[in-house]
Amino acid sequence: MLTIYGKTLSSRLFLGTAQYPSPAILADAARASKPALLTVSLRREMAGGKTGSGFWDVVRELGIDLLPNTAGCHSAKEAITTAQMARELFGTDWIKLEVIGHHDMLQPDVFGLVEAARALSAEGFKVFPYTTTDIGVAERLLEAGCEVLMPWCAPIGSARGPQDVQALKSMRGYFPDVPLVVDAGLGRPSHAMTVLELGYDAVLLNTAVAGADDPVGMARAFALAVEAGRLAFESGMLEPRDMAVPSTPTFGMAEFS
Amino acid sequence: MLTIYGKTLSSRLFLGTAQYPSPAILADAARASKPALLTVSLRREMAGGKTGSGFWDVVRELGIDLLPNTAGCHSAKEAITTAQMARELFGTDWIKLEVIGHHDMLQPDVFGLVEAARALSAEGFKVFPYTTTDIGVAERLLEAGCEVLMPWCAPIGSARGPQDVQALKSMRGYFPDVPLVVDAGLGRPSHAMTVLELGYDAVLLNTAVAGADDPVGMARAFALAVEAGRLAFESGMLEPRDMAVPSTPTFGMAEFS
Amino acid sequence: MLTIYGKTLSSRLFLGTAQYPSPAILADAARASKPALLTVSLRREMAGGKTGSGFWDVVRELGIDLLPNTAGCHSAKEAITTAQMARELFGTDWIKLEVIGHHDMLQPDVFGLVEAARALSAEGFKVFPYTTTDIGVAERLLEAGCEVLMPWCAPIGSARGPQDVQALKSMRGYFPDVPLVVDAGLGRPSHAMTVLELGYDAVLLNTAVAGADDPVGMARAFALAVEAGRLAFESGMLEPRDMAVPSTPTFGMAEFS
Amino acid sequence: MLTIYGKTLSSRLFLGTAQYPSPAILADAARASKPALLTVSLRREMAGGKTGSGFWDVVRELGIDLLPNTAGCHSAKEAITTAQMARELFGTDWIKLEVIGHHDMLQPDVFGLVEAARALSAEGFKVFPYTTTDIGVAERLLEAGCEVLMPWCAPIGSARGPQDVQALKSMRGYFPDVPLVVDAGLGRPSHAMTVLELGYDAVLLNTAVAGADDPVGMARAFALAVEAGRLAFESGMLEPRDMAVPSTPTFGMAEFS
Amino acid sequence: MKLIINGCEAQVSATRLDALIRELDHQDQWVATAVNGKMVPRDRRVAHALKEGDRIEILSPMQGG
Amino acid sequence: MKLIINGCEAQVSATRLDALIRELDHQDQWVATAVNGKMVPRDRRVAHALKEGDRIEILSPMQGG
Amino acid sequence: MKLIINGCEAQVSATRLDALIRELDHQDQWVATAVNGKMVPRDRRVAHALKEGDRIEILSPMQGG
Amino acid sequence: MKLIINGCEAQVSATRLDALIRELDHQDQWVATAVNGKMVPRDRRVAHALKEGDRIEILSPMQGG
Repeated sequence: MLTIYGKTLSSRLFLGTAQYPSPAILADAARASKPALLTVSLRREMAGGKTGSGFWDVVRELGIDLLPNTAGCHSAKEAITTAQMARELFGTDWIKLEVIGHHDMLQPDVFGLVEAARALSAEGFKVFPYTTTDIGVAERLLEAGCEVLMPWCAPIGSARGPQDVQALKSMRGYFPDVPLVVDAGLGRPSHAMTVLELGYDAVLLNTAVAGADDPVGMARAFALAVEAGRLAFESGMLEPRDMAVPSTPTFGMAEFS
Repeated sequence: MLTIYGKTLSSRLFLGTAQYPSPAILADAARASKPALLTVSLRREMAGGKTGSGFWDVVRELGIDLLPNTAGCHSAKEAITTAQMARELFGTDWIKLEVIGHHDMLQPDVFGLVEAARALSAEGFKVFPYTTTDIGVAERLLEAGCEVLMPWCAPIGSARGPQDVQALKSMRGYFPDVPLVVDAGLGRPSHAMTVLELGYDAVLLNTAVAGADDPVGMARAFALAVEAGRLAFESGMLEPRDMAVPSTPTFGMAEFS
Repeated sequence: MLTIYGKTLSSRLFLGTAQYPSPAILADAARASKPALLTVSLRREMAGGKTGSGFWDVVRELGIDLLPNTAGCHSAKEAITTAQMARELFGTDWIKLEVIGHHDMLQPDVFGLVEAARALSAEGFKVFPYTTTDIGVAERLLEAGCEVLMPWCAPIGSARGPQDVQALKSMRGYFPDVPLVVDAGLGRPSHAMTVLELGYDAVLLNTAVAGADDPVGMARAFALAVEAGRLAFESGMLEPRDMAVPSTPTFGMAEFS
Repeated sequence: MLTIYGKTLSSRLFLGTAQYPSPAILADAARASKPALLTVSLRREMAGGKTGSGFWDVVRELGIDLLPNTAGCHSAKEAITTAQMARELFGTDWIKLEVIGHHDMLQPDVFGLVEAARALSAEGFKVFPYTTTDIGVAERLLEAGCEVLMPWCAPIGSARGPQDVQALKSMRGYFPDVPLVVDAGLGRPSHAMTVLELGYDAVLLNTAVAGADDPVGMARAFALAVEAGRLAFESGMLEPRDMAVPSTPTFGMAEFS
Repeated sequence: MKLIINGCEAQVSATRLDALIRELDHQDQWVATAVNGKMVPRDRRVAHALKEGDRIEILSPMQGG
Repeated sequence: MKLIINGCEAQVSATRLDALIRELDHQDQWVATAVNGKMVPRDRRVAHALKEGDRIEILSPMQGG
Repeated sequence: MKLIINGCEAQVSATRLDALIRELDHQDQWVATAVNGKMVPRDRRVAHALKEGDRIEILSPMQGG
Repeated sequence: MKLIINGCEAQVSATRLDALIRELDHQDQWVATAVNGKMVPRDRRVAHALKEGDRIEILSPMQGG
């Protein structure tokens, strides 16, 4: 089982709550995939507490642990204040820390990220940093107090899947004991499975499920992929070979000539 | 459900029976993955019907439909005689037709393959041809009477996974209504999942399971991967995009400056 | 130097003559890249010998050896008659043999190809077969009398570059002494260079040059790429490594602490 | 022509001077490839000015501009002092700034890198920072005063070539007017050509040349590859297509049936 | 008194943050609040006096990825 | 006599292939010819008598890849 | 009589294929047989006379991929 | 006086950096120098007095990538 910040998680799938056709479909997708965590955010309240309250009622009914995020924050200061407000609003000190460098790539700003991670860890937050595969940045996040790392494998929402498998392998090899969660860039269940096979501990998804033709079916497919990927990792896969090797024994072949 | 030669199959996984540490582990792997078919072969009987009879008792007890192969045959003539003997021995007219061109690649010999497929179809066999992604060869196999095609995606036992995804896509696109089973070259459950996501109907595995550190766990992982891959295909996956796209809505962001 | 059918070629680039903005640009592209061979075809003569005669005058003036093709032929019979007419018209017994299986992929029909190669070789043609990386097909083409093989690396005009590097490596390794020319699928000079680095002897290009914004500059770029790729192959390249290795010596580092 | 820090460079190839079989072979490789810059370092002087003086005499005779590096420095402080000493010793204010995070990956430490780039730019150095494809880091390096960026494309000495082409494309697209030089990770001339085709301005090489069986031939191959890659970029390459497209016109095909 | 609430100018009668939340008909337990870029926890709203031109942020739960 | 020349019906007066080439104003040395799916070499055109309905192919050099 | 059974020379007394299977102590229903490269079905073994030097293949179920 | 030169203890007679360079038989123009982690430019060596235990770095050109 995967344990982060002393808490044992019920699965290796974290699911985002945005962009679903309806709150009901979000709820069905969550029931179909049983994620360990649901990510949520906070936004300006409009018109008397009615904004997205249908959404909020649905999420509370699901009874799944929440991981608030600081999505859209472009500075450490914004992210810190947003995290403080999220802690009160959602009643949890877990926070998915996003500090975004610039718009078109939604790439983590690693300087703002480390600064915010230090400040929030000092305030007792359990920080889940959205980061890159940069190992030097990862070391500073761990020094700052993070007990989990969430590298991207491709730009957010790009659905491209792992773009640099060597970099993912290096990060896994360099931090054998740190929970590593691939956050962002996954488009297909086979992408999620691939990173689990590499030994990553979990994945965080949103667009790939919410944007599918059938989000509920896709949520289930990802849940199975994550389970199978971990099982494959634990079962010891074959290494690729250059030459072909027969499966059926060649000993004892008949001769009909 | 997948239907081939008028028979509806119970799963999209076909499992080979060779190279397991023991017949007992083969049996456990089959129980853990519930394949629709088990592939078997025939070889020279040694010393009074004792050869591999432990194996044979185990396979019969499993009660799973058998798909005999002509593995190791290097000519149409050998393959035809082997198929005839397999039909009597295993009591089925289903045959996985392998005609191998040369040793080091275990590549199908497409000329011998088409010749043998014609002859065996004429004798009433239900031929499952082990072939390449060559579309012209595939057309001749269909003309010969085959109702399923089993292209490789990499050399047998190489465990490399899909080497030419474009060729697999082209074959799927060109034969939208023919059952296509990827046979040979799969090393990881994510490889199997990838071809199911491309719309392939099933996979045939052996080395990737039998050669795993834990064949039973790996068999289960492949079974889940195949199920999830089909579900993903049916649920309509996102297309990859070049630019990053935010999942969390940016509308209503707070301003703390 | 590369020798095919006893003739030593002046370069490792073969250039197609179709699809250029004008005959003059074709001529400039040929002068800029100095190909060993120019491919040409034959078509129905319209209106009194005027069809494409501007083209034909230009090609003759270039004084480069011609390699007529049988492009567009869908049967051995068509290809054989076309080759016979090409031999008379162009005064050469060299023929690029194309027998195309079906329209949308322009994939070689390996059955028609081998049949036509046998017939034409028997008539004294020097056959340059456009084929796939199928090694069994290649063996039959060599048996038929071919002394060169021209595998595709991707569909004609797709500009995708090598789609299955392992298959190209296997073919090169299996036929160490047969001239191998990659024909079709190259889009960028780096694609051509990659196959030369793998030990392929030459490339045949058309669309990638004729369809470039500046065909003359692109022709030159391909000529340099082919020269550099061969030089790299002969100079013995590094193998990729998993770990990083410093280039600057670490011995004798200063200490400023 | 490529201009960096107001100086127009004679080529798009920068060559390292380490790891050659002999100073004479280094000299021949440099003469064969005509690099715009040679990278050098400084180390503890042993035994009366004799250390590597054969090397130093050879490098001076070549008369090629030098780019000293701070290879092996693990902190901004070390890198700054090394740069100051290099400026005096080599008589140039150009410096290839390396601040390495940890040994086994030789990955840039982006925090130390930006700190050192700020300090050195303030002292009037012309900094060539060895960095990653992280766009936020790149923006800080430009703010610090850098007028060129040198991202890796794979770990130093790995010879793997571009590992994340999307990331390289994003960086090029995000900084259209900044000279971008790929430093580290290139193994084959086709790798260098690929990044030039993507619009990168130059490459810096060492191991791929010095470690080749024939460093002189390989140096020449890289020089041609860089020239051809730039020419291809400027000549407007075809985009890859999914479907096959004929090069030879199909209009006017004969009918022999 | 005139305030800037979630980026929009508004004329309100409330003089303390807790009163403002009520005046705007928000559910006290489902909003988080910040004044002039600093968070004001729920239990401090009652004590938090508002000044002309204060920039108020009132945030509530929303979908997130 | 009516022939099918390069896929199109045509009424011609020539009775032999070499005459047909001249009648169609083709350059003898820059065309290759086939009748009813079989090649007719240049030096045999003079001897090749045409029959009503013959399918004639007259091909010339063209761009190729 | 001397036969080549599964590639090895053997001296046997059986003169028909069904007898040979018994003589070799094989389980009749779990072997398939071929003589001189041609399959001999189970029900024809009794009628199949063996000749000096016949090449006999006796095959049984085996692992396969 | 005892110094640490390029990481090794050494007993020297020179009391200034320029003299040390000469005493060690280095070519003045092809070395760069640092004392206790700070660079000492060539033109300041003459004025730079050495102290017992100073850590001296004397660097020269070397291959680099």
